Amino acid sequence: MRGWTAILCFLALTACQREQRNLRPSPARVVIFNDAAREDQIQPGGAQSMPQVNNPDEGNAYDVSEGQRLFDWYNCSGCHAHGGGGIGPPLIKTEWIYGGEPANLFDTIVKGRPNGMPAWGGRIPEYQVWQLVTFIRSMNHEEPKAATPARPDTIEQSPQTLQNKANGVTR
Amino acid sequence: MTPIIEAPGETVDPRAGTNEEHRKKLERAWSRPGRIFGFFTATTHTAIGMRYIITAFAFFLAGGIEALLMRTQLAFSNNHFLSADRYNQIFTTHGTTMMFLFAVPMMEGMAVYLVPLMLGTRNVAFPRLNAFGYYMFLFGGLLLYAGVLTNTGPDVGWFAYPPLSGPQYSPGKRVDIWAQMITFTEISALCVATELIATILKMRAPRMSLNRLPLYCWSMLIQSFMVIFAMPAVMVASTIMLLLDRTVATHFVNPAAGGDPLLYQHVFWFFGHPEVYIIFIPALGFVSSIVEAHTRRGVFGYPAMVLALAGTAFIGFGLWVHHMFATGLPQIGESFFTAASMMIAITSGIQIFCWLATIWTGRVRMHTPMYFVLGFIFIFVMGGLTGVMLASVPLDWQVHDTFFVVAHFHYVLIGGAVFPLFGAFHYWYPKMTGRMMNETLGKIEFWILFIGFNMTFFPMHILGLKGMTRRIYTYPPEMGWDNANALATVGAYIIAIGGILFIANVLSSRKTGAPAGRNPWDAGTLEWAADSPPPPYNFEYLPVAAGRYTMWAPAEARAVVTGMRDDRREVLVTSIMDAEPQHRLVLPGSSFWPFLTALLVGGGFVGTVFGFNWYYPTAVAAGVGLIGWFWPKAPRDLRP
Amino acid sequence: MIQKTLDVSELPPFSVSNDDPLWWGQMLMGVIEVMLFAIMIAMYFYIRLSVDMWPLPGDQLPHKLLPTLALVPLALSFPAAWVASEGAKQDNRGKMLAGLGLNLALAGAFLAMRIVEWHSFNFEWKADIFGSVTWTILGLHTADIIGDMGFTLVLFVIVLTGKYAQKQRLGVHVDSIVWYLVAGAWFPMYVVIYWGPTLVGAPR
Amino acid sequence: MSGWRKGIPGGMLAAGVLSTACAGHQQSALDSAGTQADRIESLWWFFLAVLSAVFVIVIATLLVSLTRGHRGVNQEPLERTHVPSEETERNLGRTVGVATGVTIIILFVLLVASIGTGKELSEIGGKQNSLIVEVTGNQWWWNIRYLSEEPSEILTTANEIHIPVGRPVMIRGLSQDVIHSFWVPNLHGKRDLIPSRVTTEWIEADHPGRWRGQCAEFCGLQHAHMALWVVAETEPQFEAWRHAQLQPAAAPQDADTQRGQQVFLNSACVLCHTIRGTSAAGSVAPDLTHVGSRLTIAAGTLPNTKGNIAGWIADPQRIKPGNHMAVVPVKSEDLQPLADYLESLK
Repeated sequence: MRGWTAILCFLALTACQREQRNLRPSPARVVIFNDAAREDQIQPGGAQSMPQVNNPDEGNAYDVSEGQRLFDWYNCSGCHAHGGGGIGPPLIKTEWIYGGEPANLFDTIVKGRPNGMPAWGGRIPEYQVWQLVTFIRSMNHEEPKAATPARPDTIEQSPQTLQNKANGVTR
Repeated sequence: MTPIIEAPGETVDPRAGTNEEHRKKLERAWSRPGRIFGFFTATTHTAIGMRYIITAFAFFLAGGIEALLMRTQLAFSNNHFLSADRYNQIFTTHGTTMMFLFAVPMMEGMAVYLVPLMLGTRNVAFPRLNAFGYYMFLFGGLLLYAGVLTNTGPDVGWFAYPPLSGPQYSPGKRVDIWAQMITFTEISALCVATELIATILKMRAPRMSLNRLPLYCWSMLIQSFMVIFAMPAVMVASTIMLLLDRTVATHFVNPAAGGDPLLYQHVFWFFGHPEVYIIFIPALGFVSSIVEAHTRRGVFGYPAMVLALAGTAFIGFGLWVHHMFATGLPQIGESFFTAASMMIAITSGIQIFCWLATIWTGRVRMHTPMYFVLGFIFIFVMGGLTGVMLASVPLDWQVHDTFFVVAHFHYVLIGGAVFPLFGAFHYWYPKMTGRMMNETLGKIEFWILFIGFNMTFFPMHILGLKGMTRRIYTYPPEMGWDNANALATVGAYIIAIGGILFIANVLSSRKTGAPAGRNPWDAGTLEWAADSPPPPYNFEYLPVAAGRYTMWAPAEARAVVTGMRDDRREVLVTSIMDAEPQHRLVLPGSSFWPFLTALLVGGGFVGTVFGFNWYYPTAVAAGVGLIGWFWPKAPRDLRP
Repeated sequence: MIQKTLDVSELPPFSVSNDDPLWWGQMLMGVIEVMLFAIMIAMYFYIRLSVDMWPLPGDQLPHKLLPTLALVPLALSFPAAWVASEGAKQDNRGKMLAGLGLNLALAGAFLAMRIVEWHSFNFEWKADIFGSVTWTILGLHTADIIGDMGFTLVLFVIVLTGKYAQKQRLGVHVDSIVWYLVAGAWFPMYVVIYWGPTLVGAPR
Repeated sequence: MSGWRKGIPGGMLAAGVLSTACAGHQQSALDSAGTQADRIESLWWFFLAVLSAVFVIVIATLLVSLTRGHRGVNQEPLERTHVPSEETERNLGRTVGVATGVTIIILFVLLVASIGTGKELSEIGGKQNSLIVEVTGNQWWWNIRYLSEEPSEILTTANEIHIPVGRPVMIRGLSQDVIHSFWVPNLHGKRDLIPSRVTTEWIEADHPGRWRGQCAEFCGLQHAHMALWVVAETEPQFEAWRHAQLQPAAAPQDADTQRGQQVFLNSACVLCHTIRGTSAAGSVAPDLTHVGSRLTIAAGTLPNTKGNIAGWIADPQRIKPGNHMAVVPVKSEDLQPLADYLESLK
């Protein structure tokens, strides 16, 4: 009997962050933490210390997939395409204008940025912002592979294939 | 033709020494090493078969608990006993468990145990493959339940239709675990099918020509061929289409890139429909065996029975589309599949008629196994008739994916497979343990199960017609479904009581049951010639078949095989049609490699849930395991 | 008591032939493989018929030259496998070694040509359904070829070291059966993959 | 209404339990209200009658065979040899042969009946004057569009289909995400809605009424809460409804609903929902232009009352956990005006 209890405890511990599904997100509230991320940290003068803000959805498969849906629903792809960029800057990259940490991305979505990025704070709930942040990070392989869907149900081809097709050549 | 002669003296085979010495030598040759390490080296079919049976029964209990949870949730409208997410995981796990971890492995396990005994041989043709198959099944089941207990249980139904099960709509590893669990159980089923076919075709007792093969062995032969043709399809569906889409972004089920969700359905049901017959054809074999022993005559119409079995298997591959009538296929195709689906009623009908004819002219003894057979006929005929309704396209449009279908397939699968299985447990229990089960308790079990079953599932027919769809976790009160659901839930608990009584009977009879002796039912087939329970070598002298029912043949017509060596694991290989002895065959002994290989391959497969690259080390590990498995220990010359 | 007996002590304790249950087992494993490929081919045509253009826009048909040339070593490997299996039946070590060795070399050549050929594809398996189904069929078959080559290699080593007896000879015999099925299955798949798009529907 | 239904003695088999489950006829295959469902129901009673008879005969034979006592049939020889006499076997063979023949005939009759009904069903519809309704399955609601040659006549609504009695309606099935199945049992059988495919089905109500339908293919978390209503009306009523639905949303009439509109337009609602006549033009959630006129909200989950609307907005994830309606930050004092406004959108 003790053996079984031990096994069950062990299994409960291994019930990992990736598989949790929070279907009742905390009541809708919007927190714009003003100092969470600063634009000037990538400006001359170097980064200032910033309060540590953790992404509550880090590594969670359900939130990545919700973020993917919201990215479409809120028409983020209208400007950013499927991460490749268009009117807005591409989201698959290594260089971020306003910082690529979860807190920076959260700040960017909530406050908006010059040249067209609208402020979503106060319009969409905080938990959805985090889901979007998580999805955007997953596009850059910054979320665990096991939590990231291999592909969406759309035509999405790798840059290499697109290039091959465009050139019409055979390697 | 090897002639049958009379033994020269007192002992059957002077070369073997006295019977006592002979038994001792056989015992030494066929026993596995003791203790814990030795446990994992077992390769005798009785040991492996018993493990299959016990493991599959444990999964049956798990599936039963899931069923009770579901029934509790559905007992009345707007119930909040289970959340939607939990309910979806539970019904998927219930279906998956019952199909892949209970029904098929249980049938395989019974066959692994019984077929070599019925054929009068000492083991299956590939004993180590047999052990490997068992461990793969066990690991697959553990993988699924590890997922369930860590909130990673699959939640897309046991059929896992894409796009719902695809990468976009099923985040996390829930579906991957399901898909890879299928691979485990498929490998296990294919191992058993392969070795059963080879055993039945090549290792029958001398003179057991094909037209003397017991009907149960026929049913397993046919079922094994079905496994071989059907299981690759589900591997294509789950392991290739679904898992590759989910892990390496192929587009098999992605409609936007030319893939087709309906293609998955076609491939899945090309497996899924024969799967039903894979479960239920062995049960027909149980029924024939029980009916023969309890009417004290051979089943009427043996050739018709065999042809009907084969026909069922053949037609079974031609009617998968009746699971897809609602997808809007061309009408002409639908008519064809309606006709094919109805044809299956002809072959099933023939078997029912033959059993009725057997009972009509036999001398019926009403023991518990016979009760279960009669219950089977009652329930299965009703399930078959609702099946005829489902074959009709217009009716199917109304009742498809409703509780009517739930009722139908529980009538067919519980009535058609579980009732015969319980009959078979009662029937072969004395062979497996050496003791009889309690008859009174057995009959009480039967009545409780029978009443509980009908109480649970009959109302579901009406619920389905009244519009209750499948796989819903709750329903509003104004639908008028409350009463029938409440009745079904009560019935489910009654079934549970029956199950508990059965377990109590099994456990208590092991100690208190009356000693059975070799042939307590006075049955005709060869498994009753072995001791109860059978020693690891089954028979001290391999029997020679004397007609379809050797045990009913007069003593002067029976014979045994002599000249087999008893210091190594020898069996006899006979010809396919007439079972003339061709050569002796030395089977491998106990081995740790099947377990080790299964561990390596299984571990690798678990890895592939998380990434495709795990296939490479898995392949290497499988290679290492197989080389170790087959590497010659010493240059063995097989002297005669 | 008088007991009737059937004496089998004169029968041999092994048989390197199609009478052995192992031959049946391998044959059935082969049937499973062939069934898998048959379903893949059925899938290929199902998908082909459900789209207007094949291959899908942007994809180029695989070149036919190299895979066609690769059929030559593959076809030659059949007699090699046959020599090995005859050698096994006759207990002729030289014949077994020659057959197995030749089989390995030819299969290796075939495999090398196939891997070279992969570099000429302009489509990935994650490009679209054409890429997915083509790569999957090739991948599955390649896995089978490699698997059986491993099997053959192990037997070759066993026969070379002389650590073999009837069981291993039987292994050589059934290895040939597996090879016939695995290599033979390639021919219809070759037609489907390389000629199918040209023969069925308009070529582009 | 079918003649068969009256001809069969109460559906012998079903009678007992039917009585316990007789409430609720608004979603039932046994209470047909349309031409198609009627045909299927007739076929059903025919099958039930024939197959019930078969069942009774088989079980009766089984019981008789058990009670025969097995006296007449060469008891002693059977005991000794386990083989009945040849004559017995011959007679049995003949009986089994006849039974098999009868089975084949019965199945053939059923097959013909089934295919005949299928053919009839495929021939109904396609008539002049028909209506085309496009139903798009979404996780977990139905988008409804009435198609028309005239772009101005195209009408969008959700989770509720109004149809004129006696006019054939083509349901054009699409799916936005996973496979769903459109099923209104009182009118017709089900038809799957499959992404990247178009499926069609004809329905035709033969009397006015309201029937419930439900998604019949498992489509994920809230599959249980994906219902819709079909309202069959007389032609004039239907035309009036259609005309009203084509209008843009009613402007708010009082301060309270005006405030509600402001709340709606200034919150996340507009990202997903459309209210024609306002700036709200989201396209991924149900069109709310005339939400107040519908019978239910949240795809048949709740009756359409002001309280339910407010409760739904305040915490949709409690009512339908996991659904795609965001938990939108609405201040508690704004909730009542918002619900008032939505309710006013008749």
